[in-house]
Amino acid sequence: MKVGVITFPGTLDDVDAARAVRLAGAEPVALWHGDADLRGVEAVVVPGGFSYGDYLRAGAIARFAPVMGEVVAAARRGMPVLGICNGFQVLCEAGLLPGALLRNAGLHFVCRDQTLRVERTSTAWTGSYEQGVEIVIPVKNMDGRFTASKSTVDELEGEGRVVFRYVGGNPNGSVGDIAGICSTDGRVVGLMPHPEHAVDALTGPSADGLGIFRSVLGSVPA
Amino acid sequence: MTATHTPGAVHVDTVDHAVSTPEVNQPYRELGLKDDEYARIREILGRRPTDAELAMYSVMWSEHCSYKSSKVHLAYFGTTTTEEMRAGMLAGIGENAGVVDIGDGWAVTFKVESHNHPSYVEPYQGAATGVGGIVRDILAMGARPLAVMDPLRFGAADAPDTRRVLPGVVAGVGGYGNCLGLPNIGGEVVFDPSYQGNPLVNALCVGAMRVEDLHLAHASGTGNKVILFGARTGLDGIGGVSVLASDTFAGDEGGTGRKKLPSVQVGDPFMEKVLIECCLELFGAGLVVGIQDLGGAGLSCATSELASAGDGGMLVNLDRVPLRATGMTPAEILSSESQERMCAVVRPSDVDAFMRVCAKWDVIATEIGEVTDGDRLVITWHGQTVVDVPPRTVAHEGPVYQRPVQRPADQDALVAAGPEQLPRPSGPDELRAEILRMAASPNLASRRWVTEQYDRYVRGGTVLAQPSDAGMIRVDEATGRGVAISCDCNGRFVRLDPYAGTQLALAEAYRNVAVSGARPVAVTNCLNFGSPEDPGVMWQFEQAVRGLADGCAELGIPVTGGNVSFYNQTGATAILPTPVVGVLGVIDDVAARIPTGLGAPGDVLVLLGATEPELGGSEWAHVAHGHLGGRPPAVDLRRERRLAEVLRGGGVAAAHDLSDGGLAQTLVEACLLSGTGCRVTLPGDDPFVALFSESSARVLVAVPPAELDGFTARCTEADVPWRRLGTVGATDVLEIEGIPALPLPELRTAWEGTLPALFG
Amino acid sequence: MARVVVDVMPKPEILDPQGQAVANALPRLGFAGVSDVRQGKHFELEVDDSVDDRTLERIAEGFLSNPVVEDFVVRRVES
Amino acid sequence: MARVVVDVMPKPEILDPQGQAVANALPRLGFAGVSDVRQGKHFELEVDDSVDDRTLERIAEGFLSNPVVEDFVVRRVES
Ligand SMILES: Nc1ncnc2c1ncn2[C@@H]1O[C@H](COP(=O)(O)OP(=O)(O)O)[C@@H](O)[C@H]1O
Ligand SMILES: [Mg+2]
Repeated sequence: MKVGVITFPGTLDDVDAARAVRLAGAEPVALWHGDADLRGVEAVVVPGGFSYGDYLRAGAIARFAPVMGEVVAAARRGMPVLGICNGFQVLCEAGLLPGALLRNAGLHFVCRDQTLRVERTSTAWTGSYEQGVEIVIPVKNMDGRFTASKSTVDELEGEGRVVFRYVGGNPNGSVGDIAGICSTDGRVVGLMPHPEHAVDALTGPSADGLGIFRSVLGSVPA
Repeated sequence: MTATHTPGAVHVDTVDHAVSTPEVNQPYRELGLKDDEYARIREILGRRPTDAELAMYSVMWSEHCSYKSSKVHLAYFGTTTTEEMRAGMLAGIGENAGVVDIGDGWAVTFKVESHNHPSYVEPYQGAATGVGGIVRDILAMGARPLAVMDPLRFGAADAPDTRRVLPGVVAGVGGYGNCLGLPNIGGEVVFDPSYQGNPLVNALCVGAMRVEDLHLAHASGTGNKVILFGARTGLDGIGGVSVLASDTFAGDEGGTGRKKLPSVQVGDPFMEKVLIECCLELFGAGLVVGIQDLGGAGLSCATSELASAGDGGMLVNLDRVPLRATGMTPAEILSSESQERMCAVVRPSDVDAFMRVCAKWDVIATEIGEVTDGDRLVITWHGQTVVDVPPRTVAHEGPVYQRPVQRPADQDALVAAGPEQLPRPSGPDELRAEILRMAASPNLASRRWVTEQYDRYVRGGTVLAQPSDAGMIRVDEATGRGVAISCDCNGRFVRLDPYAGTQLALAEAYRNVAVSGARPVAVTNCLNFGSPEDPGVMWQFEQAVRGLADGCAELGIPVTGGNVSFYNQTGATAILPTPVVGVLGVIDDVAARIPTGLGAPGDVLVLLGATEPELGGSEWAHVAHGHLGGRPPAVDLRRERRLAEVLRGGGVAAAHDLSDGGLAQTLVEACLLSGTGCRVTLPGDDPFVALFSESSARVLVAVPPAELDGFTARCTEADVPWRRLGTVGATDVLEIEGIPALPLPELRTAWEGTLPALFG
Repeated sequence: MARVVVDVMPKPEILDPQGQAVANALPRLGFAGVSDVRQGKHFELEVDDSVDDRTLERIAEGFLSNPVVEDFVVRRVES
Repeated sequence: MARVVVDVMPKPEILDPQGQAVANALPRLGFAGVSDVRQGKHFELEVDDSVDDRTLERIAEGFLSNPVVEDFVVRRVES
C-alpha cells in the first residue's frame, strides 16, 4: 500500500512520518506541496512541523498549497487522511475537520510524553487498537488547544467523533481533553500528539504510535 | 525613533575619494579601533580607509572576530595536540567547526558559540539568533545539522531581572530550534549572582555528513561566481557602524540621519529551515565549491574570509545585494548582521542549476561577484570602488595582543577560606532535611520547566535527551551508529582554581558521555570570561586554556574548535570564569546506550570512585552558606579514563554520574527518573561527607545481580575503586541507612516545584 | 497606494490566555484599574488603489482571520 | 470605564517574518496589489476612568511592547 507524506516548506516531521509508514509495512511516497498530484497513493499523512513558520496562524498558509486541493477532493471521496499536529491544524484550516487549534493555555511550547485514551476504533487510522486502550506518545506543540463552538463540541461528542483524549493531565487546555477527532465518516483523523515519534522504544517513549499507521493498512480495500 | 531615509543617492566614500582626502577625520575610536590599529590600517592600504573599509576592519579586528587577546593562548591547543590525537580529526581549529571521523564513512561536526550580550538586551531574539548562528556554522561545513544544546547561565534565581531574562531566553532557544526542526538534546541551567546583568547564552549544534562531503570555506577557481542566498539584507544588527552614517561624519553630502540603530537582530527560523534543505540539496548535487555562513560581521566576514582562505582575489558588486531597507550605505550593507544568509562559491557552469534549486525552495539567490586571479578583495558600488584590500589583512592577520597576566591578589585569601569551618547538618533529621533542601535548590532542581519547552523528538533520532547525563542521537539508521554529547562547567571550581576547575569541567563532560555508554573522542569549548584588559581575568583565561589543553592531552582527545567570549562583566565585576566544555562521544550502536537512572528492581547499586571530604566550591557550601572558598575537588583524569573504559565493558543496566550536589543528589535524581526507590548504605564514616562531597571521577551504576561479579572484577582490574551501596527496590521510597525514609512523592515535590514556582 | 489596517480579535466567547496573562500581570506590576485585556493581531497592508473593499474583506475573512474563532475589522487609513 | 486600544508593531528596520509570510502568500492565493504587509499585536483594554494617559503609555511601553524591537500606539476609543 502506498501512503503519501506531504512536505510543505517548514514541515519537520515528514521524515519521521515516512519512517513510521515504512515500519508499519506500507510504502511511503513523498508528496510536494507545490504539486497538485497525489501520485497514486491510497492514503495521505499531513505531518507535523511549522509550515510557513506558522507565522499567520498554524496551518493557515499551508492549506492553500496546490497539493491540499487534491487532498480535500480525495478525502471527500473517502481516502484516509491523517493530520498530525501541524497537519491537524492544516486539516482544520482546510475545513476537513471542525474547530481550531489555538495557543496552549500555558502559553509555552510543551513537549512531553503524553498518555492518551483511544476513544474510537472505527476510523481508518485506529482500527488496530482496542477500544479504550491507553497509549503513551509524545505531544509537542505551541498551538495545541483544540477549540470549537459549543454546538460543534456537542456534535463531536454526541457522534463519537472524539478519537483520542488526554489522560493524566491536559497539556494545552483543549476543550473536553480532546487530543484528536475525526470526520463524520471516520476517514479523516487529526490529532495533536505525534504517533510517528512512538514507533520504537529506543527513540520514543513507546512503540504505541505504530498502531495508527498499521490501522490504515486494513482500512482500504486491497 | 524610526529611521529616516535619504532621498536620492547615498553619500559614498570611494577609494578615489579616500586617496584625495587623506586628512578626513574618521570615527575609528567610536568603532572600537585603537590609535595604533587605525594607523596600521592606513599603513596596509597606503592611504586612509574608506567608510566601507573602516567598517570591515573594525568589525573583523574586534575581539569577537579576531581573537586578538586570546590567540597567543589558544595556540597552546595546537602544541599539545599529538599526531595520535589528530588522527580522527578531519578539520580542526580555524575552520567554522571541528570535524571528526566517527567511522563507517561518517563525519560529525560540532561547535558551541556564545550569544551572551544580545540575550541580555533582548532575551528572546538574542537566544533565538544564537541558535540560528551556530546551526549555520555547522551547515557551512557541508553537514546536516542534527541537534542543538544550550548551556545557559543566569543571575540569582529569585532576582527580578532573572524573571525577565530566563523565560525570554528559554522561549527563544525553543522558538527557534523547534521551528527549525532540530531536537534539543541537552544543556545547562546555572544560577549565580555573578551572571546578573550578564547572562550566558551558549548554543551548541552537532551535524553529520559523509566524509567525502566535507565543505571548507574557501573561494578558489578564478571566474567562479560568488552567490549570496537566503534572507534580504536589512538594517538590523548594524550597531556601531551606524556612526559612519551620522551627519558629523558623512558631512554635508547627505548623512542618512540614522543615529542609533538597534543592534538586535530578529531571527526567522522558517527561513533557516528552508535554507538548510536548500543547502543540502545544493551540496548533494555537487553545485558548491566553497561556502560560508553569514554571522557576526555579515558580508565583511564572509567575503574576506572566503577570499583570504582561497587562492585568488574576489570582486563583489555590492549594489547587487538584495536589500530590505532603502538608502543603505555600502558600510551598512557590509556590516549588517541580518540573519539566515549564506554565501557560496559556484562554478559558472553550475550557476543555473544552483539558481533552480534555490527557486524550488523559494530562497532568494543573487550573484554578487566572482573569484579573480588577483590577490585583492575589491568591492564596488554602482561602478565605483569602495573597498580594495588584501583580504588576509582583514580576516586572518588582525592585531594580536599579549595582554598582561597577573594572578589576582585575592586568590590566596579565597583559597585559604575553605569550607571546613562551615556549620554542617548533623543527625538523621537534619541530614534528611538537607537532602530535600538541596534537591529543591535552583541549581539542582529539575530542569523540566525549561526542557519541556524544547522539542527533543523531531528527526526521530534522539536516543537520550534531558534528563539524561548526555544527549545521544543516532547518525546512521542502518547501523545504529551514533554520537553522545555533554556540556559542562562549574564556574565556582574555575574561580577557585582555573586550571583544575577547567579540567573538572572537562572531566564532568567526559564522564557524562562515558556514562551514556559512548567513547569520548573530541572536545569543543566556549570560554566565557570577563574583560581581557583585566590582568586577573587574563590569568584565569590562560590557566583555563592550559588546564583544558593539558587535560585533553591526558585523555587523548583533541580540542577541535571553540569560541571565546570576553567582556562578560557588569561594571568592574567579572562573571565567574566559565569555560564551558563540550565532549563528543561515539557509540557503534545506540541500542547499547546506558540509560540514566536506577535500573530495575533487584539490580545492585554500586558506587564507582572514591569519596573524599571535598566541599570547596560545592553546591552545598553555596546553598547552605552562600560560601565560595577553598580548593575544588582533586582532578584525576587517568581515573576518569579507566572509569569510561569500565562502563563501556558492559554489564551495567543504568548509571548516573555524581557531580553538583554529590551522592545525595545523584540518588534523588536516579530514583525520580526511574520512578523506583532503593535502599542504600552510605560509604565511609561521615554521612555528611558521603552525601554532599563533590569528589570527581564517581558514578553510581545499577548492575543486574548476574553481572555483578564480572563487573566488579573488571573494576578491580582497572583500578577503579568500587563499593556496593545497596539494591534497587520496587518501593516508592529512597531509604538511606541511618536517615529517615524519603518517599518519592515528597522528593518529587521538592525537586520539581522550584522552577515552576519561580517562573510560572 | 493606500494603507489598510486589519485587526483580528479572538471572538468574545473564546478563551484568550494571552490577554488574560497580561490582565493578571498588570496588578503585580503596580498598574491598577485595568479590568480586562484581549489580545489579537494587527496587520498593516500597503495596497494598490485598484484593490476594492470587497477584496480586502475577502483577504481579511478568508485568510487573515479564522472565522471559527476570530472576528476582524478592516479600515482604510490615510496613506 | 473606557476602552483603550494599543497597537504594537515591529520597528520598520526590524525584520518582520510574519508580515513577510502573509505578503508572500497573497499572490499565491490570487490576491494581487498588496505590496507590503507588517504584522503586529492588537490589545483591547477595559480601563477605569481613573487611569490617565501617562499610565497607559507606561503600560504600553514597559509591558505590552518591547521597545528594543517594537513601536506602539495608544488610542482611547468610545466605550
Ligand atoms: N538549558 C537546557 N537545555 C536542555 N537541556 C538541559 C538544559 N539544562 C539542563 N538540561 C538537561 O537536564 C539534565 C540535567 O542537567 P544537569 O543536572 O546540568 O546534568 P549533569 O549534571 O549531568 O551535567 C541534563 O540532561 C541536561 O542536559
Ligand atoms: Mg551528569
